[in-house]
Amino acid sequence: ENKKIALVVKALGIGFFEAANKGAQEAAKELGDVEVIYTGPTTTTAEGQIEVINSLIAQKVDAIAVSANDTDALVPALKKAMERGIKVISWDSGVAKEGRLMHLNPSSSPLIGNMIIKLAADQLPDGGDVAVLSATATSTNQNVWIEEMKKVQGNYKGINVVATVYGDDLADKSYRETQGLIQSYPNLKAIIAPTSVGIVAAAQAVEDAGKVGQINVTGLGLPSEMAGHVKAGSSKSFAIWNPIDLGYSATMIAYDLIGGAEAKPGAELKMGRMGTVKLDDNNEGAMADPFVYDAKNVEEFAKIF
Amino acid sequence: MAKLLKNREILLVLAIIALVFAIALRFPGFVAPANLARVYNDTSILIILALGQMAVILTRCIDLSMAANLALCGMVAAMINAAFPGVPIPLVILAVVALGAALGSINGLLVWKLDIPPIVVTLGTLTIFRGMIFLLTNGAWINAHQMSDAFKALPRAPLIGFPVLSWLSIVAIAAVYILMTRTPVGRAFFAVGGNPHAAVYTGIDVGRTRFLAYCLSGGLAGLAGYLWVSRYAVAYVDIAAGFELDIIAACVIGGISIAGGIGSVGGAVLGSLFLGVIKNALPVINISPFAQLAISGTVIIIAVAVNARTEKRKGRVILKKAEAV
Amino acid sequence: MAELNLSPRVIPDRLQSRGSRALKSWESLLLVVAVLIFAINSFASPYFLDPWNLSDATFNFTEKAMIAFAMALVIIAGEIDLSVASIIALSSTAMGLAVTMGADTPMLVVVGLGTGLLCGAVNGLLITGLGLPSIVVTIGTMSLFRGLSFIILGDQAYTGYPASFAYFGQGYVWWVFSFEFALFAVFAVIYSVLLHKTNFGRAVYAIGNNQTAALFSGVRVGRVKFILFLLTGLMAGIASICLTSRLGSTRPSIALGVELEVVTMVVLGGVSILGGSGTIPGVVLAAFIMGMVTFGFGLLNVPGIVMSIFIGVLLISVIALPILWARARRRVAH
Amino acid sequence: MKPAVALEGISKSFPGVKALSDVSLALYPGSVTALIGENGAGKSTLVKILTGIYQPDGGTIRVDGEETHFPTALSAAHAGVTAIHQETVLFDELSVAENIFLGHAPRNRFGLIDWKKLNGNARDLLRRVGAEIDPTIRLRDLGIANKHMVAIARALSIDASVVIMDEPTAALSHKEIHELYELIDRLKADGKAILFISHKFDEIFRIADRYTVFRDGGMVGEGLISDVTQDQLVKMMVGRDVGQVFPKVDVAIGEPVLTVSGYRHPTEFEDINFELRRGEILGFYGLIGAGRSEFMQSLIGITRPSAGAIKLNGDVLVIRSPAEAIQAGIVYVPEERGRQGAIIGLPIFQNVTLPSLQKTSRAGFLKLANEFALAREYTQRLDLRAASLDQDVGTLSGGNQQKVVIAKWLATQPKVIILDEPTKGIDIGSKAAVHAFMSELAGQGLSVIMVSSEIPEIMGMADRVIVMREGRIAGRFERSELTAEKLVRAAAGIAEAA
Ligand SMILES: Nc1ncnc2c1ncn2[C@@H]1O[C@H](COP(=O)(O)OP(=O)(O)OP(=O)(O)O)[C@@H](O)[C@H]1O
Ligand SMILES: Nc1ncnc2c1ncn2[C@@H]1O[C@H](COP(=O)(O)OP(=O)(O)OP(=O)(O)O)[C@@H](O)[C@H]1O
Ligand SMILES: [Mg+2]
Ligand SMILES: [Mg+2]
Repeated sequence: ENKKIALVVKALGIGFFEAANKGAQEAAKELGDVEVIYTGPTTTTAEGQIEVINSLIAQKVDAIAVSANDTDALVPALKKAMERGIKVISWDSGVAKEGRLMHLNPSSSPLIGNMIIKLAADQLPDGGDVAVLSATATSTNQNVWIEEMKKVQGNYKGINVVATVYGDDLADKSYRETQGLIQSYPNLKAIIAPTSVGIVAAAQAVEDAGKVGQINVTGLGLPSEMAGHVKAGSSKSFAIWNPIDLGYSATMIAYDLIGGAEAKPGAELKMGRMGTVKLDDNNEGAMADPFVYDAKNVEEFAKIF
Repeated sequence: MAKLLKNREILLVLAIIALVFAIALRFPGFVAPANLARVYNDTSILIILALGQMAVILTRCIDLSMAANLALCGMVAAMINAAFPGVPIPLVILAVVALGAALGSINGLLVWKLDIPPIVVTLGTLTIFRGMIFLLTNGAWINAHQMSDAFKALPRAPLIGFPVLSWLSIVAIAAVYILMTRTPVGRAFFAVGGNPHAAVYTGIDVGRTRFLAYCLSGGLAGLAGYLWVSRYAVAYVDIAAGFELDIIAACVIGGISIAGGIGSVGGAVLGSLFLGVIKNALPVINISPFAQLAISGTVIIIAVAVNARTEKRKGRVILKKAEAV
Repeated sequence: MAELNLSPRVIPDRLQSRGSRALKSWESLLLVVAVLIFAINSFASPYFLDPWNLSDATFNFTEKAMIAFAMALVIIAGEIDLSVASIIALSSTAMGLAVTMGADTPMLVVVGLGTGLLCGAVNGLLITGLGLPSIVVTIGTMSLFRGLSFIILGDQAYTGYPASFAYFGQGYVWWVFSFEFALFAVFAVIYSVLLHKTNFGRAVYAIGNNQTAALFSGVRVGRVKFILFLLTGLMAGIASICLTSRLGSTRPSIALGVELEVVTMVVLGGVSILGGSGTIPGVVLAAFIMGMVTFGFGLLNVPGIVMSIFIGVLLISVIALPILWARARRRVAH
Repeated sequence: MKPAVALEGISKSFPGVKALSDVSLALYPGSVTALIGENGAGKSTLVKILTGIYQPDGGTIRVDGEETHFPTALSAAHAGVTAIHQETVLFDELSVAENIFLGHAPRNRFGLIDWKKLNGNARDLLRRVGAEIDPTIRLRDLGIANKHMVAIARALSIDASVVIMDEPTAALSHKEIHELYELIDRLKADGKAILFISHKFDEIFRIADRYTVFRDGGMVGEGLISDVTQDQLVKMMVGRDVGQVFPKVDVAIGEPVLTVSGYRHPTEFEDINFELRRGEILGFYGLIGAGRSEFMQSLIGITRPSAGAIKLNGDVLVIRSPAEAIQAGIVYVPEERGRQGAIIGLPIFQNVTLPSLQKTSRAGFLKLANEFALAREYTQRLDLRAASLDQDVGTLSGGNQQKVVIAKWLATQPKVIILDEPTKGIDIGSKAAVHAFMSELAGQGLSVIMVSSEIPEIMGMADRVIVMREGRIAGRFERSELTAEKLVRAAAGIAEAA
């Protein structure tokens, strides 16, 4: 009998999650007795994810690995799943502690927070104004990263964060918000967009405004979506962890838990070729460092994800 | 000029001017001609869509599927371009305009031949069109690097000082204006919405007129689909999600009566510009992003209230004495 | 008198018996559809016919259906309320705010219902007081109400609802019957009686068919409409309590897009979007149909958007088929 | 003589009704044919078939001897058939000129509408029908009579050989009616074939050359007007003798019931004072647009007066809504049946009981048996023709709808009833029934206000008459001193001949 592991994503059709699914399928093949159910709502809403989770509970899957649209709202549904014997973990975007056995961070939030501001600062030896273009005001991970970024801001002399705006992960809104930033801050030197939708829109807006070379767009993005903008020069570099590895690792951890491993502070869970993850006091663990892409390597990765 | 614009429209023009100057007080750069041109350019797509919605609303119908139609056509345009980068862009545009009109004609046919209420039809096709994008692509995105440079460049290309996008919307305004004021079909839109019963007696085919209005709104949505996708250089299932409400709001602010029969091209354009100015201004005058939604809601409510006031029947005056006053 | 009415004609009360009319009604068509979907679901997935699974599935529609009952009345009266989802958000935000100020569960219920009623009153005043078209007003308040919760909450979330508050969205009355489902059933009965058995319900139909004539006939049109918007506000408040309790947290984006699903449910239930006709049993059936479709597709892991295509097609075809059928029959008859 | 249009064996059914069965009708150039029949006899249905709005189930239409079909209103117009319909079917939001030319507007050489020419042509046409209206103003700014003149101008904007008029004078007053007669004479002289539908016999005998009578969807007689008398026509129409149309009985008039003093409104009316006594029928006469309906509606709380007081049986009353008026025992039967009276979409019995639900229900819950009983009683007394009480009022003919509307307010058992044009558009048999009922009610002590623009009705039924002109009372007459001339003079504001 195959073990059923559900990979629940924020929304179907997002390149990042499609890549994670690739990794999950790779893990399933490697494990042999696992069937991965790749599912999620069509729009990034908590209610949509709850409906999906309810139908997974009904199907009596063995494990659910979820990237949550809302930290808290999924908790009751996931608790119910755990009561019915389903192993629940979160990955990428976490749920509150009561709603899962463990959470797999793609990387550690402090590392990411530091990375995004460092990417901007590296291009600005003399400092200057930078602005943040985030996703929705409610997305968990962006908010944590921005918080972490602000903690280490002091380490980068002359870097001045002038604004944080929200593009809601909508291309047109992000575009317009970027236009607004360019307007309001004539001395803007960099835009940090820690979201794969936002960074693309921001780069496009910078190109359309004729500001290539003056404003550098950086943050977190997918190589395939950013390759064109790196080539156009609107983005010098950006970072992302490898989503394939993330999907792979989440599946492996879920399998380990089904097999009887226990998720408790200090425990080490197996992640196949990615090694192991060590859980902290919050039952959270980090997979790996974010990886930086620039003109030298982006083309190569654009073919993969 | 005064003859061209009705009372309500003059009011709107004044409101827009006041708004622009209020913004300029906090951010002087906003009134720079280049910036105003940019705001217009940013509003062009909304204007094109509002023109189509206006025609539909005039016939006492509504098209909730416009944004979904836009998304589907935009996706198809992107797919054509990604698969056959060699196809000339005007041909791509022609194809999606035709596709949009065809999708609009589905709405039109259901309303015409089966007499299903428009709001139900377009509520249904709204989900169906979006779903079709998902079925076409399996949810995958089409990104900038998959589109040809020519595809992305067209709306931005400058032409006598303005981007082609702006010019396209100006052409659309002129064409729809002539259609509405100088052709029998355009007048039929007003007649059908003003009094569908009487339209039958006048020899106007009510269903067919509505069908044509839906074809127009569909075709314009198709055009907007290409423009949207090429401008933002990305296509996915959810582009312009919820935009149908902006389009309707623009029409309502522009004084187009939701009950049909009353409205004008000027109103649709001004209503769109009003929304466009607000949308563009909020980020630059540093209003909390969280307040934007509440502000646009309030604006819509004020706009209908004001419109209702100016539309309010003066009342038939019977007393001779009162007439003189 | 007598000599004038030489041949007073006796007009029968009814030509068709109530039974034969019920048989030809929309509701019986929906019932057939519902039974079909139930049968197909039972075949398609081994997990469908499980009491607990079916019970879980009811959460797909109970909250929306409760709003749909009030919405049905609003639509029958010829109006519409598109702001219900935003009222849910604002009520939920108000409850979250109350929690931070130390409110207990009964207080939270009062706050949730109160906010709903208040929003309903705002809609009602704008629509009946100023005489504005409801579709536009509620598009406006839809942005306004949700916008207010964004202003209050920003990027924060309210959590930390008291444990006893969880009962409304997660509690069970008896065996597999959840509190929400029981509430749904009770409201189904209340609204059926209100619409079909009372003077108020008759007034709603009269307004929907001819508002001016209803006014001349002594129907207090403004008051009835105002009450209807209060009711949708109240039901949205109740739905908000259930949903907030079920999620255990509040964010301003809660219940996004629910208004279209509610309207779809009402229309699928046979309520004429133009006003003047429709029944509550129809809406109840439509709620079950939509819930079962969502759940059935979910069990097969079909993406939500495919379900919405299905609902879209269902919506149009359920309305179109009887029309086509009648046409075909007329053609045969000729 | 060859008919301009001939209908042969035309049939038309609606679900549950056979509106026309095997009727034939011929219209001759230069001649006016009157089409008469009870409400629901099928007259308007025939008009709609002749103008391409309805398709007949069977039968043929011949124009100038050639068989034709009219699939749309446009094709009938092209074949030279034009009509003034029973309802004014125009567009409030469009200009007068466009209303006249919609669908056949003059175009320039690019195929675009030529507005200048359009306005010019409209001005000429309006002058021809004798209406001084600026063609560029919006239709909604016109009074009801002028709107009807626009409808007439529209009918004449099509160069037609056949002109149909379905109750054209129902919405017109004295002056316009005379202009219309002259217009018909001119059309006749031009060789047009005219079909004229009316319930008013004086009109028919004034202008018609031939007549055709319909009963229950079939043709029961035709011939030359000069060969028949009114009584013969009525008998053909109704199938029996009608008796008196104005069965006025003398009732002992009692004490004042309703006292209105100092009623005024900033723009609609002022200085309205009168008393209404028990058992009295008080007529309100005036030209259309004199402000009678506006004033009556302010009595029941539709519009708010700016000053004035009402006393009912000596007690001061404040009425803010029709509901309060009904509760107090004052009811108003409105003139616009379609908009204010009938609730199309609801069955007959629910229409009748709507204002009386308090009485038929218990604690706010409906009691259907009571409703049917009440509806049955009142509809039978008014001789309603319907298949069942559960039938949608929308499927009734205009006249029968009017009966349902009257029944609706009578069923509330009021103290004062205001009837606004109660017999507008209803046939002579029904008229007699309504009048008889009115008399009977007065006899039982009810007080009646009857607003009417028909002089015979006012003279036949009223105990006292108040004439209104331009929002003011322009004359008061006792029954004994009533003459048609006095009424017309007061209403038009022409000084009494010295
Ligand atoms: N659209 C319709 N649907 C159903 N029945 C109709 C329709 N139109 C007319 N009828 C029915 O057809 C019959 C003839 O109606 P029609 O309007 O022709 O009468 P009419 O002679 O013009 O009466 P009136 O003097 O009241 O205007 C009536 O019984 C009426 O109820
Ligand atoms: N300009 C107009 N626009 C719309 N409706 C009008 C207009 N003029 C008259 N009417 C209609 O005619 C009715 C006339 O009512 P009003 O009180 O002014 O006059 P009246 O003396 O009652 O004349 P009538 O013989 O028409 O009843 C109004 O209720 C309205 O329905
Ligand atoms: Mg008629
Ligand atoms: Mg009147």
